[in-house]
Amino acid sequence: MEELKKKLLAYFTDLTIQIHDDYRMCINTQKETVVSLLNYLKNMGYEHFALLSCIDWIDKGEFELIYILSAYMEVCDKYQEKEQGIIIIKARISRDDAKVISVINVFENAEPYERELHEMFGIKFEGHPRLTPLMLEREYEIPPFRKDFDTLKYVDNTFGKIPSIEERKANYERT
Amino acid sequence: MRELELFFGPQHLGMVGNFSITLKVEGDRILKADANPGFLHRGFEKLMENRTWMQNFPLVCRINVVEPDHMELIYSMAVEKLAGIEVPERGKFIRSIYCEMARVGSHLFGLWAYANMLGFDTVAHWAMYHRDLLLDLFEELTGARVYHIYLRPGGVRRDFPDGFTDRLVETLHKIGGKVPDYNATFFENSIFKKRAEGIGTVTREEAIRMGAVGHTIKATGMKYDIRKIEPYDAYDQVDFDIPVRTGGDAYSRLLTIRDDMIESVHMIFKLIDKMPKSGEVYTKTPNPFKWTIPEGEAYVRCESSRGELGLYIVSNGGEKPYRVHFNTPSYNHGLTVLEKALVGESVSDVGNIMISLYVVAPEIDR
Amino acid sequence: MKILSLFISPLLALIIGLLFLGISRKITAKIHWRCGPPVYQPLIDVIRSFSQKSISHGAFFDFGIILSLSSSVVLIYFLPVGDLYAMTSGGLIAFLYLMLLGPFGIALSSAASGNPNSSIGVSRKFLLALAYEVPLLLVLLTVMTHYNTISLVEIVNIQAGTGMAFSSWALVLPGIAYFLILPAVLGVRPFEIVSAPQEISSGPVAEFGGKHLAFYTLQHALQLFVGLALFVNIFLGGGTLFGLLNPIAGTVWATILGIIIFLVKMFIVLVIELFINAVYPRFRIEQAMRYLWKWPTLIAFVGLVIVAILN
Amino acid sequence: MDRNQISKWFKNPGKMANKYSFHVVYFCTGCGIIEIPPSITTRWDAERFGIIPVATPRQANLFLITGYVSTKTLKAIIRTYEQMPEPKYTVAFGSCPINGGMYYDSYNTITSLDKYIPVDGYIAGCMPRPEAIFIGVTHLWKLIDMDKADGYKRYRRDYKFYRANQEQLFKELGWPPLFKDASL
Repeated sequence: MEELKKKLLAYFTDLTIQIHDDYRMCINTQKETVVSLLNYLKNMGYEHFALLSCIDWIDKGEFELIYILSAYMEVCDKYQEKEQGIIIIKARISRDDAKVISVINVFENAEPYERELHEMFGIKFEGHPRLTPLMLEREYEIPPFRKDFDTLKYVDNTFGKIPSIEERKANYERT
Repeated sequence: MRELELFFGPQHLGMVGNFSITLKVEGDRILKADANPGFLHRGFEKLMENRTWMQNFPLVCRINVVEPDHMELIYSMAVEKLAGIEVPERGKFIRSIYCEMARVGSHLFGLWAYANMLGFDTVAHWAMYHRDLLLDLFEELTGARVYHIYLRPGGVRRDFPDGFTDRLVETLHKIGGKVPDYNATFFENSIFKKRAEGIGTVTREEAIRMGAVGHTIKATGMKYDIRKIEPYDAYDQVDFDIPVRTGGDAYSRLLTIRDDMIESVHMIFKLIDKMPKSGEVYTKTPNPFKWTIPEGEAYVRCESSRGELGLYIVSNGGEKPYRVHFNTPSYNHGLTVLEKALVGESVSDVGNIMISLYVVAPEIDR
Repeated sequence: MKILSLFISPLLALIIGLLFLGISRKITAKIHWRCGPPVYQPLIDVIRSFSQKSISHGAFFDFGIILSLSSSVVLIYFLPVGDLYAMTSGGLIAFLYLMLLGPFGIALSSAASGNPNSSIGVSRKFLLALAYEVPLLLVLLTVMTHYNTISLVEIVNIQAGTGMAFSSWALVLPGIAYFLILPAVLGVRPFEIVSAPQEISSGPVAEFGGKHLAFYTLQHALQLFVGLALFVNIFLGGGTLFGLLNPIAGTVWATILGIIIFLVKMFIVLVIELFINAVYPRFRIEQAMRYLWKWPTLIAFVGLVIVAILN
Repeated sequence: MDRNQISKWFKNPGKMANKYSFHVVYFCTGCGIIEIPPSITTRWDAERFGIIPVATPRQANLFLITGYVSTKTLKAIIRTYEQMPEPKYTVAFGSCPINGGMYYDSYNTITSLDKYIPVDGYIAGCMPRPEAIFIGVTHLWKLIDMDKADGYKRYRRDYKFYRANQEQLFKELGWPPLFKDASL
């Protein structure tokens, strides 16, 4: 892992890298670098794109994108036994203008993850062929996974406001 | 021949779970498949942000209905890692035995689903009956049939009851004694071979490209198993084999499942032999209502019966998680691999391929 | 006698068909290690379907299922059940044509319903019919050549002297061929392709509900009866058992006993079919066609050649 | 079958047949589905009560809703319910369809099902065990005997209110009303 760290620092300029004791490598980077960094790591044998996630740091007004990569064991034989760690790449983007370049050209299976994040956080992925809704069918004013979306209030306002059949009937007969 | 649009699911007998695929077919051939999940979306990850660390357990296990135990395991592992809790030795062994039991049960459920899909009622009924025998053991151990909530951060809820391991071994022998029958009627059945061989083939390159895990990649000959790569619990103390096949088609996947199940049973026997005879089974944790966990993040993974299961969790030092994100194996399999594997196949094989990829809908939707 | 049989034979076929459906569910349940429904369960299902409101999809939808049911009833008249028969003429040729009318009616209904699953099911049904008609025709041709008649009644009568068709060794090969295609004729696994519930939501009957479903169940029961009865008539000697009934021939008792023997034979064939049904999954349609055109056709053809040479 | 039952059969065969031949269409809406396979297979064998699953709603008369209902599924549930021929019965399964259960604050699952379609009975529990399912079925028999399982009649009678509720949730339903006189 130390070796990989040196290589990465030599190749990229704007990285801060920490290595944790359980073979996790944490890379903080800018959103512009992500695609080339992923490409580089993919060529280094980290071929398994495990997760694309997002954290809403509402206090700072930022979204943090998390890309997690790991290696398929047999593919990564060129590394020593202890080198099969997990790489966590973090990039922050502004919350108001949430735009980032899609990585599906590098990792094919990022496609549903990006669709989901687009739906749940309202992040726009540039270059994604189908940013159609994946899970949800209803439209929400605020994408539901953002921190300022209050689920309980939403439930009260939508499902709670619908009267039961008896109530509706009584109302109808009254008017 | 004209193109037809065919909706496979959500209400469909061949569908396991509430999932829908929109197929564009020409005659019997599939031109394009569009997975359409979300029928089971509950927004778990959002709900978990509103509940305390311990309150999340009932939610977590409902993510995968077929096999809730690995979900509990991964969440416990993540909390342990964030809070820095160690599991006692006997607790580790009990956890591993429990998870392997869950794996066998889950594979039997998968067998039911596959056999049922092909109209193989007899084998389907047998598999479900055998799974029920295991559920009885789970009930004795935890008090519930399906959602056990047996694991907790720092170990397990309670020790094995007296004579539990004997009953477990007896039940497993009973199920194992039926394996020749299963082989003769199901796995070696000539018509079944014809149905499953060469269907939904995923080559190794494709599997790697699409991020496949679990037996989808094991069926292409790669020994990719988190239990070996990153051993957790007691898995580094027993030796076991990872069954692989080289075909990459539905039949190889199914044989991998069968071998994995048999391997699990053997592993349970080994674990029982090696288990410390007495000792603590859990580490004490603070009062769950006031429990705060220090700031930090963790990515943990384990091998569920469907493949690599990951959990990314972030704590901001409060009583509740700040963000959780599950990386479930069905997500890749159901949305990326399935769409590619279906193209060019026959309509009658849709369920066949889907179940051989072991897609469980609630895992996708969460 | 004939006028009586005009009423009795369809009724008998219906009752026996439903009973066989019930028995097959019970036996299947026993194979699955479970208790199973009561044997009169299909009757309850039919009553329930009749009591439900049905949703029609137009005149063709109604007409198709009626056509299918009535053609099945007419089929029964051509089929001697022991001594019970309504028609002696026409025989096998008419029988073959009528056998196609049943699926045709269902197809008509399904086309009117406009469900894509139904249309797939119908196309499968005709492909499957196309596949098993070839060996079936060969087998029937062989039988007709061997006995020098096209009348089913006469075929049965000739067999009454020798006991069974299998006693004459020339008919062994056609018999085997017919037995191989019998699951396809009856529509049980491995040939349960047409109405595969897990694949195409019961296929042609996907839109059938209420009375339409009831008619379909009745038609299905009749089809089961016809499929089994044809095999018993041609190859197992119909309602005769090695000349056992010859001493009391012509009496009412002989007729009743003949019917019972006939039903027992049908039951045995049914049970064997159920065992096959229980241990095999479904074929894909092209696999089914390949299978049906290979082995049964080959065996039937060889049988035909042997019979032709002998004659 | 005792003598009492035989007289019932003669009096109203349709009702009795409906009782003893439940053709179930089940929606895999959530966790409940995991207990359906055990109850229809060897161990509990629902077929001895005449309960079998069917593939299409047209052939069914019992609708099992097995667990929480997300809004996307609710649309499909309403569609399926309207496709079933009358008489039809609905049984909801688990505590989630009653009041939302543990998903009371989820933005994507509805809280009570009987605002949108009539429900004849609930089987409580999370998950209900297979035994509970059979007890639920026997209760449904009693309700049918007493003519209290009248969900489909209520749906016909109060259709405009149900339709209004459905439209309030979905804005646009996308299919024409089942019965005439659908607007308030």
